[in-house]
Amino acid sequence: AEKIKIAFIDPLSGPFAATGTNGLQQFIYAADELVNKKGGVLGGREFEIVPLDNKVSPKESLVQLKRAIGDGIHYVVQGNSSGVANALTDAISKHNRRNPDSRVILLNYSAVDPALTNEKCSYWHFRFDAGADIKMNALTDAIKNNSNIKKVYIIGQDYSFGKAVASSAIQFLGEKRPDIEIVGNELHPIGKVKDFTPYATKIRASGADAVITGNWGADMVGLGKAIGETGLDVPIYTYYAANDGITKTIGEGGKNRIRLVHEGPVNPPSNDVYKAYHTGFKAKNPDKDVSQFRIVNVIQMLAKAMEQAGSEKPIEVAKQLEGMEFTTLHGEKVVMRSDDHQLIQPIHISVHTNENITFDSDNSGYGMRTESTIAAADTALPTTCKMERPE
Amino acid sequence: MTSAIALKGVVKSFGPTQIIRGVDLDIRQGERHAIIGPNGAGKSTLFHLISGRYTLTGGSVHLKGEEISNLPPYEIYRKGLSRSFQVTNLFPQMSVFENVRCGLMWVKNYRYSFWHLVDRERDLNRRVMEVLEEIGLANRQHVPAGVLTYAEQRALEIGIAAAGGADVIMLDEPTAGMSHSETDQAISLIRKVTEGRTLVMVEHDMGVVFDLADRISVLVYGEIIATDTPENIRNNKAVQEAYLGAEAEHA
Amino acid sequence: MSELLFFSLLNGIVTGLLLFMLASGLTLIFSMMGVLNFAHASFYMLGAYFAYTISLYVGFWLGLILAPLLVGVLGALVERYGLRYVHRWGHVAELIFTFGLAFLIEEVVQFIWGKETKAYHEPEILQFSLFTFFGQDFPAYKAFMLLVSIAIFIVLLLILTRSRIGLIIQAAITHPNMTAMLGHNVPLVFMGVFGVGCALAGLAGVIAGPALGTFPGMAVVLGSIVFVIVVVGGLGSLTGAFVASLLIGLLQTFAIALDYSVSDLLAVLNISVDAESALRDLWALSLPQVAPILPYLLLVLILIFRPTGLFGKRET
Amino acid sequence: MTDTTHLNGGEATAPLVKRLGPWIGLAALLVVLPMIFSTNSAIYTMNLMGIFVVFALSYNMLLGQGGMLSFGHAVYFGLGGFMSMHLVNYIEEEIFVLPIFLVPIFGGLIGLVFGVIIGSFSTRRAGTVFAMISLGIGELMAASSLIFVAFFGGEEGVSGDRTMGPNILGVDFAQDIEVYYLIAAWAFVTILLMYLFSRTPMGRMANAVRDNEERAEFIGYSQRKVRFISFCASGFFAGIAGGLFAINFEIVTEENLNAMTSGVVLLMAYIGGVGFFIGPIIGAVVFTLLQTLLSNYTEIWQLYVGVLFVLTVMYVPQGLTGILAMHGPAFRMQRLGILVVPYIRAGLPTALMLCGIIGFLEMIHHLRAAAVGETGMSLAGIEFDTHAVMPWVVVVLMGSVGAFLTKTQMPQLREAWDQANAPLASDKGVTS
Amino acid sequence: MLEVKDLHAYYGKSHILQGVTFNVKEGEIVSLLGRNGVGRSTTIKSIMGEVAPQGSILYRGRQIAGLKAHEIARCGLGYVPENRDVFPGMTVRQNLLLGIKDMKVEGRWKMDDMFDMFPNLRNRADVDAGVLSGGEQQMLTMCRTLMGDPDLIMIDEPTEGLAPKIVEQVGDLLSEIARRGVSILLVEQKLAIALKISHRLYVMGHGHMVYEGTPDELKANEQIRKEWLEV
Ligand SMILES: Nc1ncnc2c1ncn2[C@@H]1O[C@H](COP(=O)(O)OP(=O)(O)OP(=O)(O)O)[C@@H](O)[C@H]1O
Ligand SMILES: Nc1ncnc2c1ncn2[C@@H]1O[C@H](COP(=O)(O)OP(=O)(O)OP(=O)(O)O)[C@@H](O)[C@H]1O
Ligand SMILES: CC(C)C[C@H](N)C(=O)O
Ligand SMILES: [Mg+2]
Ligand SMILES: [Mg+2]
Repeated sequence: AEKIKIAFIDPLSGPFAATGTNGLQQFIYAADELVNKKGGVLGGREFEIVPLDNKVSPKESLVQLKRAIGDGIHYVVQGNSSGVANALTDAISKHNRRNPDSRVILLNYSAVDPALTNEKCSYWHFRFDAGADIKMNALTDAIKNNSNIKKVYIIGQDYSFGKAVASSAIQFLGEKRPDIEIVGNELHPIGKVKDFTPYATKIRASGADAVITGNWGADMVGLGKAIGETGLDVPIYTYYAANDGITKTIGEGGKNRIRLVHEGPVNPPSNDVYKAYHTGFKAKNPDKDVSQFRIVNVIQMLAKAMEQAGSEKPIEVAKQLEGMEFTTLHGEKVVMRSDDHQLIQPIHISVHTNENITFDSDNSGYGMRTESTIAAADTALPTTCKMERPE
Repeated sequence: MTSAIALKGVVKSFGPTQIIRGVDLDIRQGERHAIIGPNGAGKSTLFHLISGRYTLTGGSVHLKGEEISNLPPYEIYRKGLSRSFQVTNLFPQMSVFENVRCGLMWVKNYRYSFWHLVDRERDLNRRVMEVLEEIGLANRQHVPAGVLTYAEQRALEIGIAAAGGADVIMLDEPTAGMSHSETDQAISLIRKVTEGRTLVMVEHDMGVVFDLADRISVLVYGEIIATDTPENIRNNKAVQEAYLGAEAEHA
Repeated sequence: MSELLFFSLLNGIVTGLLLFMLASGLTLIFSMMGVLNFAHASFYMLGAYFAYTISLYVGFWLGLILAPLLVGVLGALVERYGLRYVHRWGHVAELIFTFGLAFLIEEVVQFIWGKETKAYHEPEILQFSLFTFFGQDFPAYKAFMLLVSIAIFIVLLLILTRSRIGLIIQAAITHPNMTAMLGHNVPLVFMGVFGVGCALAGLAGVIAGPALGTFPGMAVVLGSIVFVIVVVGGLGSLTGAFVASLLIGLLQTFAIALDYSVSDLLAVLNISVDAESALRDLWALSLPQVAPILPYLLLVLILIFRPTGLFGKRET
Repeated sequence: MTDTTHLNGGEATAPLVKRLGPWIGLAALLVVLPMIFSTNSAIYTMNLMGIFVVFALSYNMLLGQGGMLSFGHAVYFGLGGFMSMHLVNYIEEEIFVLPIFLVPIFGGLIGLVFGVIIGSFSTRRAGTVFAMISLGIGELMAASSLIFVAFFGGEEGVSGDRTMGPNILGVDFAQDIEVYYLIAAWAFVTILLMYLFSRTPMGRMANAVRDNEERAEFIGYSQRKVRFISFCASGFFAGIAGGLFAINFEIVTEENLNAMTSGVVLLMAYIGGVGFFIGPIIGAVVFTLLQTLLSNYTEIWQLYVGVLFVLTVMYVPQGLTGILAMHGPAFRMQRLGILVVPYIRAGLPTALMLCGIIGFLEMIHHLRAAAVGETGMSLAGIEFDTHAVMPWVVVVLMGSVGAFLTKTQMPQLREAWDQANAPLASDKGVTS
Repeated sequence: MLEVKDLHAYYGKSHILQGVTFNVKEGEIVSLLGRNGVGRSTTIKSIMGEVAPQGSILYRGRQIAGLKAHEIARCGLGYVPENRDVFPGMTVRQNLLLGIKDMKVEGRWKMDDMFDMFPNLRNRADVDAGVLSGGEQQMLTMCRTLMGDPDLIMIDEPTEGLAPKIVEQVGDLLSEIARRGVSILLVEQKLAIALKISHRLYVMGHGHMVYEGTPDELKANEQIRKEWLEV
C-alpha cells in the first residue's frame, strides 16, 4: 500500500548537523522497528521519513515545508530550535487556514520554548518533549536540595529557547531558593561562537558555584570544554549536555559535575523492552545513540492515533492525539494534554559519569545515570493557551 | 584677448623633489603650441597639473581667464579643456563606438541621465559616426577598444580627446611609436580635429613638432627656457644644448 | 575584577595569535598574490582533520609536522591544477573558484569524517595547567599556541625581508611574462607561495583543533574574520597582520568580559529612557552582545579613514 | 566580451519588432509557464526564480556593469524584505491601507535609502577597498539584525500574513499561484527597467568607469558619482527583490541579509555570466533549479554544486551565457548544424562517464551514511546491493569507458568547431 | 652565438613569421630593420619564447626553441621589450633588483653603473617606476635587463619616445655594452643610429629577411632602402 510520508525538517548540515542527523536516524529506526516491521498502520501502510535539511534556519524550514506540502506530505516532525518551531507552527496554521483540504500537523519532538504551548499555541502543533519551564522546574528542585549552592550563573544561546531557560530559571530559583544570587545571566549568539574561553573566564571570575545552561550542539561542546579548561569545578545543570559528540569531548572533565534533565531513563534501563530497542538501534547505528527517547513516542503515538482514527487525515488524527493516553516503551504513562498539546510525562535528572553505565554515549564509556525522577503529574504546569479549534 | 591657458609660477614637487620649478606660460587662443624638452623635464607633469590629474604645489592655472587651479579633472573638462595621454588610456572592454560616445556624452549635456536611451539619441550617434569617420575607425566601430592595434588606439585616443569639441585640446606624444606613414596620417588627423581650436602638445618627433606647431616652448628640468616660433627655437643654441643635440641638423 | 582583566588579556592574546596563524597564510595568498582565497579557513579545517586522523596512529607531534605538509601539498596542487587556469580570468573568477572549493572541502570533510565533533585532544604532556592565578588555570597548551605563532611570525618576517620573493610575486601578478623573461620561474613561485600559505593555515588548524573543537563547521564559524585582519593590518604587511590579529583578539575577548551596556552609560549621564520603546534594544545593547561585530566595525572605519590599513602601502 | 559591444549602434536602427520581440516573448512566457508547470513545487520553484532573477540582475549592476565587487549586497535585499514584512503587518493591523502588490515598492525604497547612506562612503573607491567595505557592512548588518530584535525579530526573524491586505478583484494571495503572477509582473517590470538603465548615459558611464575610472574623469564624469548612482539604483532593485521574497515566504530572517546570501547572489551572477545582461537571469534560474531539484534526488547535492562552480570558473569563465555566446558566430553563419552530430557523439560518452562518477559517489555516500546492514540502495530506480562487487564494477566501468570514449571524440569535435567558426570573407576585422 | 633557422610564428591563425633565418656572432651588434608590422618584435618574442616558435633557434649550439621563457633567460639571453614593461608598483631600485637572476653571482653590471649612465634614474631611485617619465621608463627597462648580466641582449626600439639628445646617448651606451662583451640584437626605427653602431644589419620584409649586409653596403644600396625602409 502507499506509504505515509513524514517530513523530517531539521539541520542535516551546519553547526547543528550532528544533532539533526542523530534525530533522523532515530526516527528512521523507530518507524521501521515499531511500525513498519509490525505491519504498518491502517492495514499495512508503512511510515516513510523524508529528510529535509533546514540548517536550523526558520526561513529554510518554511522553504522545506513548502516542498513537503508540494509533495503531498501531511505530517512534519521537527525539534531543533524553537525559533524554527515557532516559524513552522505559524506557517502551518496559516497554511491550514488557507487550504482546509490539505492540512498539515507539526509533531514537535524537541523545541521546548514554553510559548509554543502558551501564547503561541496552535491546534496543529503537538509537543512530545517537556517544555523548558517544566524541565527547569525539575532542575531547580535538584538545585534546591544542594545547600552549598549560593551563586548561580546562567548562560544560554541568544534566541527564544535560551531566553526561556534563563527566565524560568530566575523565576523558579526565586520561588525555591530566594537566597541564591544570580551572579550572571548571559546570552551568546547561537552557533557562531568560536571559542567559549572568554565566557568561561567570566563565569569563573563571577565566583559562581553552579552553572545553568540550555546550550546544545556545538555550543554545548564548546562551553563544556572551556569550563573544563579553566579548572572550574562546580555542578553544571544542563538540558542537552549528552551524546552527539558532547559526552565524548567533555569526558572525564565533566564526571559527576554535569547534570541533565530529560525524559526516558537510559541508565539504569527501565526494562528489557527498552534494552532490546536500544541494543537494536546501536547495532544498526554503532556511532549514534538513542539520545532523544521522545522520538519513539512521536512515532508510536502517531501510529496509534491513525489506527484509532482509522484514517490518515490530519484533522482526524489530531482529534485522536488530543488527550491521548499512552504507555511508553519504558512503561511510563504519558498523556498529551488537550488544552495545550504538551505531553505530560515523567522527567528524570541524570549525571554524567562512567560508573555503572549500561548504555554509554558516543561510545565513550561515559553516559547519563538517572539520579532522580519527577512523576508525570508533578511536572504539569498551568498554561495560558487558548487555541482555536477547527469547526 | 585672454589667453587660452595661462600658467603663473606653477610649482610641483613630489615629496622633497621639485619637478616643476615655477613655470609661467601663455598659450594663445587658437594657436598650436608644442612643448618639447628632455625626458623627465616635466612635460607630462605639466599636462597633469593643467588637466587636474595632479594638484599644484604652488602657482595658478587659468583657462580662458578663469582660474582652474586644483579643480578635479571633470570640472576642468567641463570648462572646455580636454586631453589625451602618453600611455594609451581607453575603455578597453567597450566598443570603439562606445568609447567615442562616452567622450561626447557630457558635452552633449546628458550628464548622469538615466532617462535617455543613448541608442535613441539620433544626433548624438550621428556625431559619433562623424568622429569615427574623421579618425578613420568607422569600419572598426564594433571592435572592443582593447583589441585595436597600437596605431589605431592612438588614433582613438585623439578621437576621444577631440570628440567633445572642447576648445582647448592637449595631446601628450600623439605620434609616439608610430611609423612614418602612420605619423603622417596622425598629423593630418590632428590638423583636422583641432581646426579652429587651441592645441597644446608634447612631442619628441621634431618632424611633427616643426610641421604642426605655431609656437614652441622648451621645458628643461621643470623650467621653460624658451618660447618662440619653430625657426628661432631650432636656431636657439641653449635649446640645441639641452635638447636637440645633433638632431637639429637632421630635422 | 583584576582576575577577569588578567585572564581576558591572556585569552585575548591567545585568540589573537591563533587568528594570526591563519592571517599569516592569507597574507601570502591574499595580500601578496591578490587571490581572494575564501577557502583559506577550509584548509585550516583540513589541517585539523588530517592531524586528528594522523594522531590516532602516530600521535599528536607527528601530526603537527605531517598535517601541515599534507595541506601544503594539497594547496600546491590546487594552485597547479586549478587556480593557475582561473587566474587568467581575474580576481572574481579566483574568488568563485575558492568559493566552490570551500564548499567542496566542507562536503568532503563531512563525507569522510562525518558530522560529529571529533575527539581530537591536546597531547598528554601539554595537558596540565601552566600556572594557576586567582585559582584559575591557564592550560599549558595555550602557552604552546602562543610560542608557535610567534615563531611563525619571526620566520616569515625573516624570509620576506631577506629574500626578493615578495618582489617577485608582486611583479609576477601584474607582468607575468616580463617577470619570466627576467629569468624568474613564475609558476613555481606562485605554486610554492600558495602551498606555504595553505600549509600555514593547516598548521593553525592542527593547533586550533584541540582547543576550539574539530567539527565540519569550524571553517564557517571563522567566517571572513581573517580577511578583516589582513585588510585592517594593511595589504602586504605581515607586521600589520600581526598587530591587527592581536588587536581583534583583545577587542573580542574584552568586549565579552566587560558587561557594560548603553543604559549603564546613560545612567552615568543620568539620562533616563523608557524601556519599552522600539529603540529598547539600543538601550539594552551591551558590550558582550556587540562583541562579534566590533571587528567589522573596525574594518569599515579603517577603510573609510585609512584605506591602506594600519601598516599597508597600497590600496588594492 | 561585454554585451554592450554586441548591441550598441546597430540597436538604434533595429526595427521595432526586433527591439520589442524579446519583451513580448518574455511576457508571454511568464504568463504561460504556470500553465505548463502547474504542480505546487513547480510554482514554488518559479517564484523563487523570479525573486532571485531580480536580485541577481540588481547585483550585476554593480559587478558586471559597474565593476564593483560587493560582498554585502544581501543587505539591501534583506532590509527591503524586513521593511516589506513590517508593512504587511501594518496592513494587517490596518495601521494603513495599501494593496499588497504595491508593497515591494517600499522594499525598493528602503533599499534605495540605505544605498544612499552606505554608498555615500563606500563608493568613494573601487577595487578591494570597496569590496572589503561591503563585506564589513554586510557582517555588521547581519549581526545587528540579531541584536535589534525589535525590528529584525532576532533568530526567528519577522513573519506576517500576506492575505490580510485589501483584496482587489478577489485576489487575496492565499495561493502561491496568485503570488506567482505578482512576482512575474514585478520581475518583468524590473528586468525591463534594469535593461533600459544599462542603455542610458548613466549605464554607459558605469561601464566606462568600470573599464578605466581615471579616464572617465577626463571626459567630464566624476567616477565616484557614477559609482554612487549605480550603487543606489542596484540597492533599489535589490530591495524590491527583498519585498517579493517577503510576500512569497511571509518570513524574513537574518539570513536574508547575511554573508551567505551575498555569496549566493555573487555566484548566481557569475555562473550565469556577468558580461551579459541576461547572464544573471540564466544564473539565477539554473542555481534555483539545482538548489530545489537536485536536493530532491541526492543528499550530497552540495558536493555536486561545489564541483559545478569549480568546473564553470575553470572552463567557462564567461559563465553559462558565455557558452551560448560562443555559438553566436556559428549561428549567424547558419553553421550550427555542423555541430549537432559532433555534440551528440561527444555528449553520449560524457553522459556515460558522469553516470559512472555520480553512481560511484552516491554509493560511497550510501555506504557511509546508511545504517549498518542497510546494504540495499536504489539509484535512478535501479535497486541493488552496495556490498556486492557487481555494482562497483559497473560504475567504475561506466566511468572509465565513458572517459576514454569522450577523449576519442574530442578531436572531431574541435575540428567541427573550427569549421563552424571559420570566419567568412565578409566579417573581416570584426573580432571580439 | 645565436643561430635562427627557418623560424615560423603565428598569432592565432595569422602567419606572422614565415621562415626567418639569421644569426648573431659573439660580441656583435646586429640590427633588425624593417617597416612597422613586418614582424621584428615577433621575431624577438618568439626567440624569448613569449610567442610559440616553430623552427630552430640555436643559442651557443643549444636548441632553445620550446623552452620556457625563464629557462631561456637563464641561458643568458636578455630582452628589452618595446612597450616599456616596468613594474609600476615598485621603486626604480626594486625594478633593477628584479633584473638580477641570481643574487649570489657577481654580474658585469652594478646598480651604480646604471645610475652613472642615466643620472635621472639615480635621482628617482626610490620613486615608483610607474610615475617615471616615459623616457625614464625606457631607460629603466634597458638597465633592468642588463642587471641580469646577459651575454646576448635583444632590444626592441630603445629610442622610442626619447629626446633626440638622449637618443645619441643610447647609441653610445649600446656600443659601450658591446665593448663589455655583450652581443646585441637591435630592432630600430631610427636608421641613423642603426647605421652608426651596428656591425651587421638585416632588413626584414613580410615575415622573412630580405637583405643582409654591413652598414656601408646598406648605405650604398639605394634600391633596398627605397623598397623596404621607406626612408
Ligand atoms: N607621481 C610622481 N611622483 C614622483 N615623481 C614623479 C611623479 N610623476 C612624475 N615624476 C617625476 O617627474 C619627472 C617628470 O616626469 P614627466 O613624465 O613630466 O616627464 P616628461 O617631460 O613627460 O618626460 P618624457 O618626455 O620622457 O615623458 C620625472 O623625473 C618623473 O620621475
Ligand atoms: N598580439 C597580437 N595579436 C595579433 N596580431 C598581432 C599581435 N601582435 C602583433 N600582431 C601583428 O603581427 C604583425 C607583426 O607584429 P610586430 O610587432 O612583430 O611588428 P614589428 O615589426 O615589431 O612592427 P612595430 O614597429 O610595430 O613593432 C603585425 O601585423 C601585428 O599587427
Ligand atoms: C534540539 C533542541 C536542543 C532544541 C532546543 N530544545 C530548542 O527548543 O530550541
Ligand atoms: Mg611624458
Ligand atoms: Mg615592434
